[in-house]
Amino acid sequence: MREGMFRNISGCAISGIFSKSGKRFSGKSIIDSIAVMHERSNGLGGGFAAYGIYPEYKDYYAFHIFYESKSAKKECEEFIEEHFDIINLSKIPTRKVPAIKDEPLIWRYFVTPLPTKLADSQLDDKEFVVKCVFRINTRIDGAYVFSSGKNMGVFKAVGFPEDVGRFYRLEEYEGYCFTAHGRYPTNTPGWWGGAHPFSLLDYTVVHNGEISSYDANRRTIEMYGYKCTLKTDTEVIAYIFDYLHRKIGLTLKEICSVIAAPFWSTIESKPQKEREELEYLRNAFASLLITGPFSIIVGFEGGMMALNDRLKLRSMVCGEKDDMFYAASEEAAIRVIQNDLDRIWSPRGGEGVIVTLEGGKA
Amino acid sequence: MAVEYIYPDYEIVRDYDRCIVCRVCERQCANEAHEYLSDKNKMVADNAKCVNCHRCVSLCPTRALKIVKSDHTFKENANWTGKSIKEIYKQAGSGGVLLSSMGNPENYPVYFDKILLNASQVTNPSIDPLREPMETRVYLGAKPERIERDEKGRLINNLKPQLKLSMPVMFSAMSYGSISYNAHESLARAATELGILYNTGEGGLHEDFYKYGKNTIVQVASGRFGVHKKYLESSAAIEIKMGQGAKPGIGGHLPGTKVGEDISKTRMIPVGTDAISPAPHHDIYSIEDLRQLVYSLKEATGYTKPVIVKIAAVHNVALIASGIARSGADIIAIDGFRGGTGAAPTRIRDHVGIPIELALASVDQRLRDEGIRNNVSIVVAGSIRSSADVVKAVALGADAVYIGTAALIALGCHLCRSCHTGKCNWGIATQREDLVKRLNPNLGYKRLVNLMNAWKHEIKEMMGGMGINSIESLKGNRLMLRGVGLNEKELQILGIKHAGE
Amino acid sequence: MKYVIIGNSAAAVGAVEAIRKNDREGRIVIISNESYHTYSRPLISYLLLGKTDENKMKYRSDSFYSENGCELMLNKTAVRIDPDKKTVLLDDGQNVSYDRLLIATGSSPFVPPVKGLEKVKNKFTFTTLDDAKRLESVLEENTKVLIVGAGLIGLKCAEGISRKKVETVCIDLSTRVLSSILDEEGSEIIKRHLENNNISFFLNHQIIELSENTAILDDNTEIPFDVLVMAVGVRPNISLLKDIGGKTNRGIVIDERCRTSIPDIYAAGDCCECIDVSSGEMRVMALLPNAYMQGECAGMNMSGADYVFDKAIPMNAIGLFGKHIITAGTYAGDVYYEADQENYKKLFYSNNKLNGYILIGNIEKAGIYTSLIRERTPLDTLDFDLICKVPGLMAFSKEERACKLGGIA
Amino acid sequence: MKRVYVNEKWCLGCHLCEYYCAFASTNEKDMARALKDIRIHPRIRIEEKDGISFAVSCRHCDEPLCVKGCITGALTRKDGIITIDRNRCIGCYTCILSCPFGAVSPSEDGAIQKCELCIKTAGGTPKCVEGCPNGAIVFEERGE
Repeated sequence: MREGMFRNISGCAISGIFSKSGKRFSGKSIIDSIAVMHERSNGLGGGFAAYGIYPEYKDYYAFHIFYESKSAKKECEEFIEEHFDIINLSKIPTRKVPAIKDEPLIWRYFVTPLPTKLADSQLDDKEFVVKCVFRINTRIDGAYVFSSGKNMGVFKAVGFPEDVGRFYRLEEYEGYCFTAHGRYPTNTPGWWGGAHPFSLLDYTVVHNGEISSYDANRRTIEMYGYKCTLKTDTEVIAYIFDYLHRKIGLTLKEICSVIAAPFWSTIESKPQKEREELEYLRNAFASLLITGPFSIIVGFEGGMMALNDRLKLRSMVCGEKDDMFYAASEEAAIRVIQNDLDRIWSPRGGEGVIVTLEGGKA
Repeated sequence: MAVEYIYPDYEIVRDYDRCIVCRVCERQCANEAHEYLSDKNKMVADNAKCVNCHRCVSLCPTRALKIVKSDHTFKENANWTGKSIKEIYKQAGSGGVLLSSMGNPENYPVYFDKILLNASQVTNPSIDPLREPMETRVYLGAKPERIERDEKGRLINNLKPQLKLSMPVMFSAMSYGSISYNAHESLARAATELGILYNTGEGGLHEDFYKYGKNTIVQVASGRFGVHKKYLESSAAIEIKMGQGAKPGIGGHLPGTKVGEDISKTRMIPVGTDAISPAPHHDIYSIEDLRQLVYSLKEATGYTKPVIVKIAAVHNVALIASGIARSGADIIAIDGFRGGTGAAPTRIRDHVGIPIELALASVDQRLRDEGIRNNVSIVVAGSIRSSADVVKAVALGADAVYIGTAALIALGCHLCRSCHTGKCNWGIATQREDLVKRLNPNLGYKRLVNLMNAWKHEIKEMMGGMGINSIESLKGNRLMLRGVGLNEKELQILGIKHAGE
Repeated sequence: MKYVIIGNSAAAVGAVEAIRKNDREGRIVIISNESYHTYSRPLISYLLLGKTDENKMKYRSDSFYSENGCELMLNKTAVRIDPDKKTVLLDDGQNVSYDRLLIATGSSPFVPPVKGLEKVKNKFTFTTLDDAKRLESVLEENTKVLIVGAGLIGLKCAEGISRKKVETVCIDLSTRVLSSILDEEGSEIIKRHLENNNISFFLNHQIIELSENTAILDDNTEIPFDVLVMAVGVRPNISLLKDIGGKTNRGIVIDERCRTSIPDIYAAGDCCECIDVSSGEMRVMALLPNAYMQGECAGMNMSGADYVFDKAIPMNAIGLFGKHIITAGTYAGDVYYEADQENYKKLFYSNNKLNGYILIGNIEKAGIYTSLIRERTPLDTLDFDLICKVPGLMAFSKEERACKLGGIA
Repeated sequence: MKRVYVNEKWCLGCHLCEYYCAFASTNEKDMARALKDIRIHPRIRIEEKDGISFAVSCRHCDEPLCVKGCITGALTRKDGIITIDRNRCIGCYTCILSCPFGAVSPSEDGAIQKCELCIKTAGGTPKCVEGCPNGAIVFEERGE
């Protein structure tokens, strides 16, 4: 049994740090933060997303890929070469950590779509990348692309998150945003690809919770060409974000009004314009409403969003200090890295807290 | 001929110790099964006239009556059942097609009864509907493929006409003619109070009920009875009836005896004439023709109302539905083979069509596979008997359900399946004035409202148990379902796992 | 405000109850020449019959006066009214002042002058509780009672005393019994019924001379008796008003607000006469229901309301030895007639109106006929053929029924 | 005040109101035992003719002629409900003479009988209303 063969249900810890000024900082803080919530994980998965870490390759898609075998690697690389110009490839640097075992081959590629292939596909380059990622993940046995955005990367493994961080030498990276996840799956396949964050392009999702709308959401999002290979809530949420943000063009705030839509009674109490808009969003994208407990931190190029389900059935705290923004499952996970906060609060259910870089992209 | 004598199916049992000779049974039986013997000051009954509608049983103030199934029996066996034998006697006598009412009674699988629901434990909290909001509102109609914004970047409402329902249940098509004025009024008023919709069926709309238009679906069927501009305009939505679950491939027939003044006016046919709906629409011989009618109706109403296309669940229903989803229809209604009817040829009712559960599952999946599920809403009908059936249907992928028989039962129908006689003792499937008045809509509509509110409570309970607080998160959420006692193929079609998996 | 009521029967009670609807404060003084709590006069025959007792005869509960704040002056007779000073002089010499005065003095039995009447030792009238008590005290089994008058009072008396197994003979100048409320055929039915109950009649006769125990009739028939009851009729007590120049005929004349011709003096009950709407004529209608309703009307107007009672008609409900008679209105016009062994019905109508009716035996739903008379209902607004046969609401229009039964105005 | 209202549109002429009324005035728990082999004398009566039927019972008038005319004071109106003190009633039938609805009737024991809204027998919920299968008889407050 491995992830993707059945639906995986889990509880978790999440944390995120964001510098609004775009100032890059070391990955050490996010490890410290997630480590505090050790008890929320059970060693069966941890991971990080880091933004702004590849400034020298910021125009190229950074593919992070797990290989279970050399033959898988060979097959995959052939596919990549067929569709992309590979600017750089290397093993992702790791260090030996006793708690992290059975690691697959972990490779990184900086790529850009081959212009001829892209033109032939009649797709924009992002959609082209998405199609290729799905192709690898569904067709090439033993290969799994777990990160595919620009100037960002996902680092994940089976293990406690702090061990995973050390394993990937995360403290050696500098970025303007990090998110982290410690996993407590209630059934345990223990596959590296199943750890969080889940990502597609530059969208990453770390998630604590279990969404009861899962299959409704999954069957809907699959209609739009997404393949839910992992059968995890997080994967579905990531795809929904990608769909609504990138494909449909909703703003993050509007997305919050879809996936954590206000109750009808709340909508009806709003002024007419707002009411109509909320009603429209809820109706038009009804099947993308996510119910059940969740707290998520979504990372994307130039921004981060923290969101709770509309009943706030999972904990989540946000904090601010100067240009730094923090979000975590527990207050302690913020305090451990910044005790002197300007503000700390618990966002209401369904109320997305969105932070973006001042002046746009990094 | 002696062979034509068939022993009555039911026997009226009277407890003479309890009978106070109030004669209510006698007054209330339109079949005249009860008789008062004045010389003996005693009530007697003629079992042959009894249709087992329970009117007398229900009204007997001393509970002196009961109806039992006759234990009189043929020398039947598993092959030659009493029913088969009797039907042959009847047909050998009459030379005619056998007629029946209400839904398919035969022992085919009821898939709803082989599907179980999930509930949350530990990893995900169940939600208490008494403490937390629990939403059952649904909108029916096509959803947009893309958003549009105005010059200021604000979202533009580009939704096609939608139907707003407070819960995913509507009253299905039952024509004025097949059911009574008071039954229609009950349905119309209940729909209005509940914030759902009822359906006129193919018999037009009585002018008195135009005021319930916001909660009315008007039907356009092959007979086109009572279809005119005002009829279309008075509605919230228009339904093209292509087929009916109880009698796929068959038209309708309202006997002239039921076509009185009011019905004649409403249907726009002469008093006393038979109202015959042809089997097909004579202007629809292909999917293109359907598309033309869909757009004709939209054109006629200024594109302000959703158009529903109702079909019977038949073998290649998924394919048909796919065609309809591309025809411009906003909603597809699928009627399973257990759906009710005022009258249908027995063989058709009992042997044609497929179960709604399978039809729904395959249509929903097919439309998703084709990426057009959001083009249309799916409404299913054909024996939704309880809130659990509603929840299962929604989880299989339905946007809403239609209930017909359940609504009639709420109004007093006792499923005696004698609608075709026109002597409904409960004032539902009759046009006889003295019988029609037995259904007081002031009580009838309240019973419908009660039933729906009860179901709504139950739906909320079940949703809450699953950790879902809004019905849209239940729609198509097949992981919430598990099959029991189903084979691989059935599970595959239903798109659900077996219990224990 | 001080209200003074002379009289203590139905009209007085009606007035008190009405006054208290409008005025909880004003003083109410009731002057009665009897010694009793208000009682129902028509019940005296039932008292003799044993169907009621002195306690149950009380027309209102024991707490009636206290609950309604009434000052009761028993055993006092009003002698004279001074309308200028607005006082009433009593027989004991005291003056009772009033702001509004109601004369509810009722009526007194009329005793015709008969030669030798003074010789009769056991002679009675039959209108008051004291009358009944005195009469009862002299009755024994086989006592011969001669009742003069075969009207309501006489016959009810006959029924009342029948319990004592007395021998009753009834004599009347009229050719018929109950001549004031029945037609000939009706009278005959009742007469036969009474005779079957051992009452003997000498009709179309009068007494020309009395001795202590014998009456001699105009045909020289001698009728022995032990007890003589004079029940010829009653006369309204009008003198209080007549004496001060108020307008009177047979009774005190009142208008539809129960006002007399003298300011602040009202009158109600058996002492009055007013319009009988069934005939349009002024009449004395000495009936308890009318008395109450006139009293009520007077009380309402005395206490400041504007209230009209203009629906008085003659009407009677009477039972004699198990036979019930209900009659109302005036017996004039065309006749609907129906009769069998047990029952007798006559309806009198003209000019699209029901004027009166007589029911004997089956009296069910008689009130529906009464209302047609009272309300002067145009008969063409209902199914008159049907209502003649069966009194009921079925004869009215659907709309009228919806109004009556559905509270839909 | 709450009154019994009758809507002939919904009256089926089933006469159940009469039986429930008759039952209410007995002290039996079981209608069969109460009314078996008995000719009932209900306080509510159906009038019917040519397919029209309706029940008639005391309207509890605001200006009750029966109470005003009652020679014994046995009929009284309290809190809007007109009741009969059968102990005081001597059966003179003046109320039958007075009632414009024909809603007062003689009874077997000589006293009159009329609807008292079941306040003495069934705790004030009129049994005719409960027994009416079609809502033709209702007990409710209506603006008048």
